[in-house]
Amino acid sequence: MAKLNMVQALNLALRQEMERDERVVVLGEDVGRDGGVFRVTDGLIDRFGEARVIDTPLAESGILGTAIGMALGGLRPVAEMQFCGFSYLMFPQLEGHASRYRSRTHGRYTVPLVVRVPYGGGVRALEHHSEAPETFYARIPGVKVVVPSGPRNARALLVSAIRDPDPVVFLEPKRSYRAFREEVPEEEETLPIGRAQVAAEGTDLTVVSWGAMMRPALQAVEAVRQRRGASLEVLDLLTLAPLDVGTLVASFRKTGRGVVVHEGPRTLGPAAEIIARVNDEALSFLEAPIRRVTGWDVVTPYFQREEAYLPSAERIERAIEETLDDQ
Amino acid sequence: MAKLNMVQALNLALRQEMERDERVVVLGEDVGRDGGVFRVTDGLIDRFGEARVIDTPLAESGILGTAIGMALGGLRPVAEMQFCGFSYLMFPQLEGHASRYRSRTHGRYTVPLVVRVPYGGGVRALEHHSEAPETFYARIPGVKVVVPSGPRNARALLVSAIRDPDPVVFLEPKRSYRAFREEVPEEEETLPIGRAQVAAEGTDLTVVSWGAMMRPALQAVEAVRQRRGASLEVLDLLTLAPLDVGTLVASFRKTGRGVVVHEGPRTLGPAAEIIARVNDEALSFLEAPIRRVTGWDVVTPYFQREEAYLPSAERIERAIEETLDDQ
Amino acid sequence: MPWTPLASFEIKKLQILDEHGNLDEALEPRLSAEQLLRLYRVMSLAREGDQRMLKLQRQGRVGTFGPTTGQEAPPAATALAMTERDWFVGAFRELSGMLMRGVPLASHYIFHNGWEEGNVFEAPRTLPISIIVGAQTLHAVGLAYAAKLRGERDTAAVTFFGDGATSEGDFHEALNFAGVWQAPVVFVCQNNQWAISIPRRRQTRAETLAQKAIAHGVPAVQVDGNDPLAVYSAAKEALDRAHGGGGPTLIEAVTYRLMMHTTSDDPTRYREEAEVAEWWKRDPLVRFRKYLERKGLWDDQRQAALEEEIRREVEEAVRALEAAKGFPLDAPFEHVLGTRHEAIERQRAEFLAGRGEADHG
Amino acid sequence: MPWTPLASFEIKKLQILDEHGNLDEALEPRLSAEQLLRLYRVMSLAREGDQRMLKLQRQGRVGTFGPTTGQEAPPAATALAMTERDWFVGAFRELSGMLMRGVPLASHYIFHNGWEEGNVFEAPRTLPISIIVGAQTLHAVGLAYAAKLRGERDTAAVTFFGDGATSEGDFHEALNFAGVWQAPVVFVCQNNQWAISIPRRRQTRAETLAQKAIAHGVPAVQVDGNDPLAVYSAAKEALDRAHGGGGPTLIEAVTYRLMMHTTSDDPTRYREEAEVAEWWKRDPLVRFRKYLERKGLWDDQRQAALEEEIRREVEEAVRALEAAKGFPLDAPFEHVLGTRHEAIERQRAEFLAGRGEADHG
Ligand SMILES: Cc1ncc(C[n+]2csc(CCOP(=O)(O)OP(=O)(O)O)c2C)c(N)n1
Ligand SMILES: Cc1ncc(C[n+]2csc(CCOP(=O)(O)OP(=O)(O)O)c2C)c(N)n1
Ligand SMILES: [Mg+2]
Ligand SMILES: [Mg+2]
Repeated sequence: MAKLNMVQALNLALRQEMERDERVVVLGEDVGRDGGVFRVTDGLIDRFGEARVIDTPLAESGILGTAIGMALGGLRPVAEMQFCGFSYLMFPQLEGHASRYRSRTHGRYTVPLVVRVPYGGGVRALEHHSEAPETFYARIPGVKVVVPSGPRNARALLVSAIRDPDPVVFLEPKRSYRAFREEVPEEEETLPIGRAQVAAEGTDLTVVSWGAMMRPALQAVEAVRQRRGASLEVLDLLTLAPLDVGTLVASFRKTGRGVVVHEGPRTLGPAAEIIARVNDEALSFLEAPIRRVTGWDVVTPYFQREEAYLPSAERIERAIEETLDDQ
Repeated sequence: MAKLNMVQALNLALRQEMERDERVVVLGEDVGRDGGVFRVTDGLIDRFGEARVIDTPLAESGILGTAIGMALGGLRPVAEMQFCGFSYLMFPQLEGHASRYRSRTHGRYTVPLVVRVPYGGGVRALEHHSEAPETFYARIPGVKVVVPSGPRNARALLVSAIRDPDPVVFLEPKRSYRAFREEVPEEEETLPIGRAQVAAEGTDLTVVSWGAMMRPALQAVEAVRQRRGASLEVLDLLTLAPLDVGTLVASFRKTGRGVVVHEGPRTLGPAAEIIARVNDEALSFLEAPIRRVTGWDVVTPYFQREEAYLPSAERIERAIEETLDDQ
Repeated sequence: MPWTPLASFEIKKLQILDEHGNLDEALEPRLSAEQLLRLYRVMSLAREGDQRMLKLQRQGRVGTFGPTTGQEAPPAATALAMTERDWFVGAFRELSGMLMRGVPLASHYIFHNGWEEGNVFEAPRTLPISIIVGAQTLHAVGLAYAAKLRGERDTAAVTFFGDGATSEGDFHEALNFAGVWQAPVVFVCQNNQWAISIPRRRQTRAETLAQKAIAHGVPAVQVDGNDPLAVYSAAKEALDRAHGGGGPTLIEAVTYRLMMHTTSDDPTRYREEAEVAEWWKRDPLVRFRKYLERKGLWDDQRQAALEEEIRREVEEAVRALEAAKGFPLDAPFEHVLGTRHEAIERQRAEFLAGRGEADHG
Repeated sequence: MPWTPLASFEIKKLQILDEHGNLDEALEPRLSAEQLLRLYRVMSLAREGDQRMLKLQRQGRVGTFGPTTGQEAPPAATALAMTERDWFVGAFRELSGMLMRGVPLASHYIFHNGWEEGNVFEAPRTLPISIIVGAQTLHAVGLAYAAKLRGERDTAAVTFFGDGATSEGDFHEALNFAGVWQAPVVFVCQNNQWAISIPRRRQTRAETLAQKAIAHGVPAVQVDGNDPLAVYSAAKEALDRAHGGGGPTLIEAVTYRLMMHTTSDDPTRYREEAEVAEWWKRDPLVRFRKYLERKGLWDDQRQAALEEEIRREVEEAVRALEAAKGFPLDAPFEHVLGTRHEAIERQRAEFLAGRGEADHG
């Protein structure tokens, strides 16, 4: 098994799926000759040609809108938005059409496509390059939202997303692109969309996170575990829509305490929905308010202030401690 | 005092603000000669001329993008999106610029504007005409979201929104446009943005809603009150962003039980954030899970199925009863 | 050398059959009698189906809709030039074209009566009505790209939209992608002079809508949209070019919306009756009937027979509309995703339980 | 009559000073020595400030940025033609124009070092850098509309954007609104041949970018963007038209991005060094210097003095950059809304408390 970083793992998934299924095409700004600004599509154009690895004009609505047409026409497009902050330009096509052809025609026409979106902070980028837009996409019925947290699950989830019959927004935590490597098998691997993973089992408190925040979350968990021997459960959501309510609720019923960690603003972030689901089905098990360690309700600051604003292992640690200490 | 419906009340607000402040301009599709497809801008063009009541080309991003420029240039634009389902086309301009000029320039440039959006279901309309997009807008830091529930508060809130220094998304529940009339004084009235109203006081349970859902909510409350003499508090949020957390939390601390009602899908709807705020600050007061009476996590159905999918007084009633009965 | 001419462009207009029925024989397309009669029949059915629907709407038997009366030629004549392998990607004012493609009139009624079931029809490669102005043009470009990639030389995508749609960014992105990709797309603009209350001249400063294609290096032509022969010829030429690998074309079909924008609209607020009356004189049906008569293909008797036939067909559609009810209420849960998920299924159960109780209570 | 020519269009190109320094005297704009020297000085400062910034970036002293080397003429010469009453609405490759407007080089550095504080400068009616490609063009149209409504005849809005931006829907919506409103806007496209890795010919099938204005009934011209005199003349003419109530103009300035797209980019992946070398020969600074020399306004001595002066100015900007730190961490809470709200203030308090603890712990 090769040790790959997330960029390489995603590239592997694309390459293998394009080899396996000639309906798979890749399109977006600079995905061809340049190999994508993060190099996720590196080398694909040489292997599969310009017709299947499409350098598009600079227009995000155009990219998703034509990808919808390609999907209706029997292809399996994988579109790239160059950065999260520009992905909103494709929102109307996603909400208005990609998410609706199936329901509009009761399944006669469907739109199996993937929109890859590098997202989140931590790479000292310009304005609009560091947003965490999970809510905007997870709130659209008819759309699936997937967020890998490491090279291996990134590869497996991207394969599943490409084969999925529905439009999938695939959020790639860009801070994790090259942060670490994992063994990724050359042989095919998939992971089910709509299922969370228990990254660590525990009984005292549940930490829920996904994407790039999994690493500080796990660090914080380790620190608290060492310091006070607490038994901490950690969930890696992997899919934000549809939510794996079963796994979430089961964990909170067991632990009765929790911390949810995400980068985007607190108001209407995914943590709110998680808390609401626990309220629905496990309120009587709760021993303390679930804490939210999230971005703040401010415009994403430029990079000098970014680290101060992103959830850190320290903030998570503190929230875990406070939640454990709550009477 | 004249008895006005909401359309007339909004028209009064626009007329008076345009008279009072020549910086106020109205723009959008069909807002001029036609007076808007709902007639909210009726007669304004005759009074204020084509230069201040602007029939634009058919382009929503263009409407908001130019409104941003007008606001930067010292005007106070009130833009109309013809229907909620088309408002997403202005989302990138709202998220990327209207919400950000202030923070981007630390207040040197600001964007005081209003985007009026007729929203919600119940008028037997075509696809894309009945959505409830609160979350998408309330989730954007730097944007205020206001939702009136009746003619009088609609007029007062629209006046406040026009005078507000920030971009305000003003969601008009179109089902309430002509549903009922209220006394609306000719003299100026405003209402503070960011404050909820206690529509009825009570101690057993809190019902939270806004917009068109206030009426079935109040009906349901009345029915339950009559049937079992329960003391029910009702909050009309009026502003969805920034949320009036103080009023919300105070009410839940008092009642310990609640039902939140809204039209949009359940997942990541405003009810989730309300529940999360209660979790943050009033969890120990909660005697039962807060119930959500909301739209479902499906694509808004065409109008034959619409009534079955919208929260009804019966559904709200049942949720109140169940929540009161919860042990 | 300092002021160098770089590029020049011209937009031309095509008319073959004028409003008095005069024909330019040199340009007359070679259509068989069967094709001509089919075109006339479909346009007539669209007209009658549309007018009947207006009554249905006033009786509350269907919801809001946008009448197509007066605009029968561009969609129908274009669809006549298409094959089953071509994609039909319309907006919301292409009833005649959808009928030509084989969409049942009843489906149109059922759709406008608020049932998604009205979108489930067998007509080949024909997408349902698209409400968001301009958005569908991009889908056509994607469909065309897919066909080209797969080497389906017989397939093009034809997309329709209004004069107002040419102001939306999506329309320009579609033209531009089609130009760069040399995708087999035919863009048909139904310039009916109005976008609700906004007249054509306030929609854009451009003298023609055809010239919008110049921005994207795409050939374009304006045609008399009430002349079915001109529309057919332009569409056929554009389709031949597309099938032959020659890329996209924009056709601006100049026509007129004789009725209100939709049944919720009151056009007397913003336009003169005199203008409408002027356009009634250019009615495509009258003109085309004269043409058929001169060719010896038509007479009063056949007209009477056709009217009777159409009346029956429309009545049948109305009956189908009345019969179309009682569809499963929980279909939105069934079709929101292509895979089953617990969270959705539990909501469906909650929904159904609630309906059950509500029905009893 | 069946094939009627409806409209025709021509796009012309303007060049006054060619790459060898040859001048077309008939077209030479009447600029004072002071204006010409200011233009040369600003362009030289932009070049040196840009090159210095590349080093700063490699040292980690500023973040990612898009170098402007080679594109000094279009923004600077356009800004020279503007007055303080005109609005400057740029994208992100207009350093020379911002300097001409009076934006301190230090602000540019501070902005690119990740501080919003870099956007807080006194330069009149000059908006900060706009990253979302194409979006700012609409703001310019709104600004122009506001000026027109208020009867400010001396005010136009000038907006800049790249070749890639012409593919975005917003750009077309902006041109169209400006056309319909006859708003006083000058659209300046810096066609630098590349949008990251996408060459101009794959961005659009159109032969020129100027012709995109034809879609919207807006006059347009192409100019040699490395010829400051041509840019100035075209901009002046467009501004005069705008101020005179004549509406918008599109100027396509043909230039070249001599460096990488941004400091994160590796252009060797997608373009030939030979092409870049070819464009270095058309360096606007070299050409303009020759012109000044021939006019007797410049010589080696003055050049040496200017270089020294600029070196000092750049050093000062670097010092200001180094000094720009320790800004209040909670500024984002201060500036998210223009009114105070409990929910926000409580988060601010939570944020500050957390920082305090973190600093101690
Ligand atoms: C994106 C969008 N904005 C607004 C509307 C509301 N609307 C429906 S049709 C219409 C006018 C369309 O004009 P045009 O494109 O000329 O088509 P026509 O109705 O004349 O056939 C408008 C504004 C819409 N459906 N979609
Ligand atoms: C809407 C949007 N999409 C994508 C990007 C990422 N991006 C930044 S610059 C750029 C290319 C711009 O090309 P062009 O308009 O020619 O300007 P240039 O960079 O050449 O000056 C891209 C794709 C962006 N900033 N905004
Ligand atoms: Mg029209
Ligand atoms: Mg460029």
